[in-house]
Amino acid sequence: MGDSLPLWWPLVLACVLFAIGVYGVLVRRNAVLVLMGVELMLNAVNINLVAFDAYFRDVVHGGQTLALFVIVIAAAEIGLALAIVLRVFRTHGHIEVDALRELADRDEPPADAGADRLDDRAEADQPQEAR
Amino acid sequence: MSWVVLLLVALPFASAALSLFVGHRGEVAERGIAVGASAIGLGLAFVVAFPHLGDATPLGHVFARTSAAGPAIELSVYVDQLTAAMLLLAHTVAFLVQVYSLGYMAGDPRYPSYAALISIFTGAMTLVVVADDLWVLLVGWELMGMCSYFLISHHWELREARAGAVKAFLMTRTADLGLLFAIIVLGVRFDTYRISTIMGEIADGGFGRDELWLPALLVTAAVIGKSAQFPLHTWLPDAMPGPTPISALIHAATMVAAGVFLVARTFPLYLSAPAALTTLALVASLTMIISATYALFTNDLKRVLAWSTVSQLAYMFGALAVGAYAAGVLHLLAHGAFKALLFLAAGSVVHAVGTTSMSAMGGLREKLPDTFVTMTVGFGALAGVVPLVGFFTKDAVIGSVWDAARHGHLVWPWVAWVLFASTVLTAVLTVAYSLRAWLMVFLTAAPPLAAEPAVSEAAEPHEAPLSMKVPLYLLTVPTLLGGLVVVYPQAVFGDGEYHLVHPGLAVVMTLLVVATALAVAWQWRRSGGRDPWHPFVLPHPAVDRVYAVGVVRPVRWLARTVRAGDRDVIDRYADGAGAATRGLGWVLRQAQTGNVQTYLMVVVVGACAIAVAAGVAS
Amino acid sequence: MIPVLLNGLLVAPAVFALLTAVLARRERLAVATAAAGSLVTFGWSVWLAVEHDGALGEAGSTVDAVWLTALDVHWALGVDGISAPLVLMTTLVFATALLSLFRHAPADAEGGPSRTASLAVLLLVIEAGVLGAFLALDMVLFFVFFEVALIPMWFVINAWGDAYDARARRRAATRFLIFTVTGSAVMLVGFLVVRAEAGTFDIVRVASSYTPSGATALAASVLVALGLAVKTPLWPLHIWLPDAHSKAPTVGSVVLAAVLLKLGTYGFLRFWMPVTSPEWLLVPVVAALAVVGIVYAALACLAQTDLKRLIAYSSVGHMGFVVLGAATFTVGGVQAAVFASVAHGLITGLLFFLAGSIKDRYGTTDLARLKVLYGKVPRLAGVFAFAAMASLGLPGLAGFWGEMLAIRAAVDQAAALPEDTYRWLAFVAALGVILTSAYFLALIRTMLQGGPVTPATEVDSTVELVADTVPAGEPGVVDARGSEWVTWAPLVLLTLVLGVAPGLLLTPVADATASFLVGLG
Amino acid sequence: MSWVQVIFVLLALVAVGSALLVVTTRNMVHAALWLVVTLGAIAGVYLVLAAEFLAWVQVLIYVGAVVVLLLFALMLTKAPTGPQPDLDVARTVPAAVVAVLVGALLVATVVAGFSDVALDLEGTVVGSAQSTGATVFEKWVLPFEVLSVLLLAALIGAIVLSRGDEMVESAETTETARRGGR
Repeated sequence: MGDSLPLWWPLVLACVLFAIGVYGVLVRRNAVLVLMGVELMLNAVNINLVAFDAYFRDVVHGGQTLALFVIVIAAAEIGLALAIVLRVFRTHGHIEVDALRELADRDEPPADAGADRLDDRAEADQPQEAR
Repeated sequence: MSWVVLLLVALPFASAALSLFVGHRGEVAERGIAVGASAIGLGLAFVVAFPHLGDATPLGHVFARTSAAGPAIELSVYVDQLTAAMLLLAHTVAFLVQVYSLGYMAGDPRYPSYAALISIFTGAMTLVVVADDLWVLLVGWELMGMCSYFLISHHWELREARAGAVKAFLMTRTADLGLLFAIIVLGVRFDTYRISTIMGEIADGGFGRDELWLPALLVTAAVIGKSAQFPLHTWLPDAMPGPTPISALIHAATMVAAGVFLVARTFPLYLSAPAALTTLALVASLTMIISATYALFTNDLKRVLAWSTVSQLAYMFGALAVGAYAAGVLHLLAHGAFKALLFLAAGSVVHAVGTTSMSAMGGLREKLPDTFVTMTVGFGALAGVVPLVGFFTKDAVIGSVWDAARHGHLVWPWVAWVLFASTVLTAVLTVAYSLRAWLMVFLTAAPPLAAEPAVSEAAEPHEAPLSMKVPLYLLTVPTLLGGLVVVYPQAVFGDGEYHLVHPGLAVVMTLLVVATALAVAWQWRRSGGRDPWHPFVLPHPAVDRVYAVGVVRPVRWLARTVRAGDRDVIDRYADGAGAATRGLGWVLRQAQTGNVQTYLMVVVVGACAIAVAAGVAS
Repeated sequence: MIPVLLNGLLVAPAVFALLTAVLARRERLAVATAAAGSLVTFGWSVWLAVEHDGALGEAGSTVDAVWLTALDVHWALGVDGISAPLVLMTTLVFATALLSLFRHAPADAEGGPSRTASLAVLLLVIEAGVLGAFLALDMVLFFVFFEVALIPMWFVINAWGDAYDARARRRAATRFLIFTVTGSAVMLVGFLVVRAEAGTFDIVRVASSYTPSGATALAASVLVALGLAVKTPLWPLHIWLPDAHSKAPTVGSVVLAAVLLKLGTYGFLRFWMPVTSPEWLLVPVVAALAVVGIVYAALACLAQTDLKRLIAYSSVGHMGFVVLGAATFTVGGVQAAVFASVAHGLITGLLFFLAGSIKDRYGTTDLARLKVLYGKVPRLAGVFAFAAMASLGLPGLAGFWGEMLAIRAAVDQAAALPEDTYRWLAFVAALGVILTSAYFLALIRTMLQGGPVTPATEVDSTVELVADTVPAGEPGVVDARGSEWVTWAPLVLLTLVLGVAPGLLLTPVADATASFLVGLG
Repeated sequence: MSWVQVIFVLLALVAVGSALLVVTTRNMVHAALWLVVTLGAIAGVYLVLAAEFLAWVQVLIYVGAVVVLLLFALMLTKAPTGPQPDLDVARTVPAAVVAVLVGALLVATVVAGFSDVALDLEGTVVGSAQSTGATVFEKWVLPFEVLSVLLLAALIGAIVLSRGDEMVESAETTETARRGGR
């Protein structure tokens, strides 16, 4: 058979790596470790791209070029993510993902804050209207 | 001529508008407009009325029609003998009241609105008597209620005035619903609202006995309210806190007289509906005795007169109920004259003494000579003393009832007998209360000054100004001479047979009057010149308690319930809808924990689920 | 000519709204522009009313252009005897409302668009929406204009409402918006079902050729009635009204009561009656709800402690008469409904203006604190008494005819309707008239006359007060001003004119009804 | 089993094993280092699959830059170097189940779709620097340029994010100064 291997081998490798990446993203508390999981998933996708590029013998090398782009985007993403992580660390003193819950939808704080602000405005309006 | 009638209707309203807008400019303007306009009105009333008294064909004219669905509503007038007589009465009394008010209301800051309301009152009464369309009649009818409301509460500083005004308006307006539904029923039945047409059709026959009982009874309901008959008789005495000239206007010429007028106007309808006649007769018998009894025992001069009005109105209804049209109408006219006289004289007394309580009066014969003379004539007419007008008309009424009891066919004989007994008894009572009031006001020794709180500034009761005396003397003229009309009724009603004079009965009645008078005078002497039956006091009419318990209290309770219900029940479903939405939102929000990893897990599971579902489906 | 007039009547307020918005930084000028715009619109509507000749559906008397091809929605406008009185009443009320704003406008504000000018802009937008709804002959177009009129009202209540109770006015505004928008959404669904049944959104064609029958048509009618019942409002959907009316600014209350409620009643006449068969049980049910509303509102008024809430509840009762008229399915009923709508617009507008004037002077509409206005501000109180009399249905004033004719129509209802039920309804409605009198009299007694002036006058009540016992006016509180008379006078005059000459309104309505709803008796 | 297959299997085992260590190790720095191994093994896989240029880019950018950045991040956030007991959330088992499910689903799909297809590496064009460069700059110029803009945006974004506070504060002070001056 020469230099050949079943196509599903690299594909299965990609799938397994992807699943591992998912696991990493889901269980890791530290944001940087979560990012590592994301990198694993991205790489799994790249393996897929390259494998199919070779399989189709693509003359324009779509798979490889796309993989190249993915790597670039991943680099950009990691840069931004690093910036975010640093900022979170500066404001919160930690980067534990499951403790960052400011966006949780809870009752009191947002509703009341909004109402108070409106009330202030109304009171500010009063003299003008009572005139 | 029909345009003169329209002018006669419009003039009071125009003068009212004028006094409201320019009345505040100065005394001359406000007084001039009010008196001048009513004088012109009186002149016009003469112009309209005299050609239509006696043998004259009625005048009917339609000015405008509304093409409503169903029968048209028309602005139309109809002037016959009844209308002419009523016009004369209303405008005469209105003019005299305006003149009288010059003196009585002198210095009142609210004179312009007062004069304007009197004008509107007159205009509304004119509208009622000339209207040939039931809706237009209803307009005038209810406008009078409004005017009486505002005039009774002219002194709105008094709690009694406020309460009495509201009571008057609500009671009459409730009863007015009867007229409203009567109009609707008649409109459906006859396909027109023109009174002359409807009455003509009924008079022509073709309707079975009691076929029209419903509209007749509905009209009766309205009349009972407007003319303060039992069980709605309590508003009229409670309307006494109003200025006294207004009482004269209401009692003599406009408001309550309109009830009698309406029965007379729709007389063919009544003649075809014995059920309504019987009701009217029984209501009248009951009312006249009750109210005469109250008049006998009350201590307030104006309330005596008010109760006497109620009982005299019942007389008129009694006459009409047995079919004695002329007797009823003549008594209305006569009563208009002497009751206006009595009220204006009472106003003069009140003006001088400063109170309406009879126990605070006495010995006014020397102090108020003019008032004494005129009021004596008035009381005489009320009691039925021989040459005065009251004697003739009352005799005509009692005689008609007597005739009907013996061989009448409109109502059952027992009803007529009950009515007859009531009229005789009431005649006796009338003599008694008239004499008592007269004695207490003029002949009893004057009470010590200390008992009169309100006269402290005006040291001595004094006679009224000229503007108040002149109307009094003018009103004695018809009171003295009005009996001639009863002797010769053709002058008013045109040719026909009128059995109005009953000589035998008249003698019996006169003897009764004399006997009663002697009895009262004896009792008065015995009690030392004070109130002849001092210790007796009648309680307030029980009907009012029934209304308070049966109507006012449940309505108040219902109102509170409704208010609470709106807040606690109906509001709840609105709030409940909001709360339900919010609750659902709360449930869904529980998923938003803020933990991105949970979100991601859900996303992954969801994506897998969708993928599996897609695979299974394909 | 008519099409130009029709379109122009919608364009005029919109253009002036834009102008006012542009000028908003110079308050006096802006408000003057808005007032001028409202007067122009009023004049324009008078022109339109004079020019139109009664019947819809004739070529040249309506505007009809395809607006949304895919949905078969037309830009269809027209005016006839049913809508013309309402259009005139609307433009008049808006003109008085904007003129009354002029009084509040101080000199040019420092920087930023002025609040009063913004209010004027919103009012003009509402006016355009209301006029559009009255002129629309396409169901979807009606819905669109209906919404255009509703949304700005939320801003008016929320931003300019009761200055003393911000939370309550926000609640009132939101409740108003949610109720009415939900209602109009339901109504739109109803219209879509009607479209499926009748094949067109054109109400003139629906009225002339569609005979509703079957469950789907009934469902459509119920949905439309439900949507309109919220706006009218019909008991028990009235709950938004007292809050909204009492918390809105004076002009807002006036516009809400006098004009916006008429969208509901007009909808009943124009868009509900043609899609409804009088044989359905729905019709007596609607009539019964209307009558319940009459009595209920009157009872609620008896127990109110706030002037504006009381007037607001009285609107519920008056609207009950209008709906009762419509639910009789007679020409007389439609006449009564239109007349009562117009009369209510004039009278309740006047009442709210007066309540606003009272609030300006005393800073409250709490009846426990308003006493003896007869003595303090006699002319204002006099006009108020007049308006109260008109509202309780005094004959000779506009309030009388609509309600009496509604009762008459209920006694003499369409042949397909249950006779006995309607007789009873007429009787109960008449009792409502008495209760209405009762609460207005109670109001006059407590607010205008009532309260002990000085203890002395109440002690010896048998004394007739002939002398001058009028309490002196309070310092700083002036009686009716000239600018206020300008606002009140047209309403007072029209109330009188319509009361004396109801034929002015009844005749054209009867003609238009006969040609619009062919089957009515 | 040919050499290629043997090499691939070995590389795959290394990649999977080290990836598992990346997500399970208790030491954060070790995780980063195991990531290096994984990425390196994947670069090897690229080589096997005839993507030569891509393999070098993988080594350069991923192993060289990204992992270094991650290490920087760990250090800047004062990550402890020793083993940590609480690196994972409490609910590891559900997460593992989900991950296994995802993996099983993907593997099942892939195997079902491509189990009988062979990848012939004999005559493929190797993705050398030359050929890849020619492709990128002839066929993929536009995406390439767009990508460069993206990079620029990411660069600026990272700068803004990392020193956001100072910028906001300085803006506020200038504003106050302006108002005070007026």
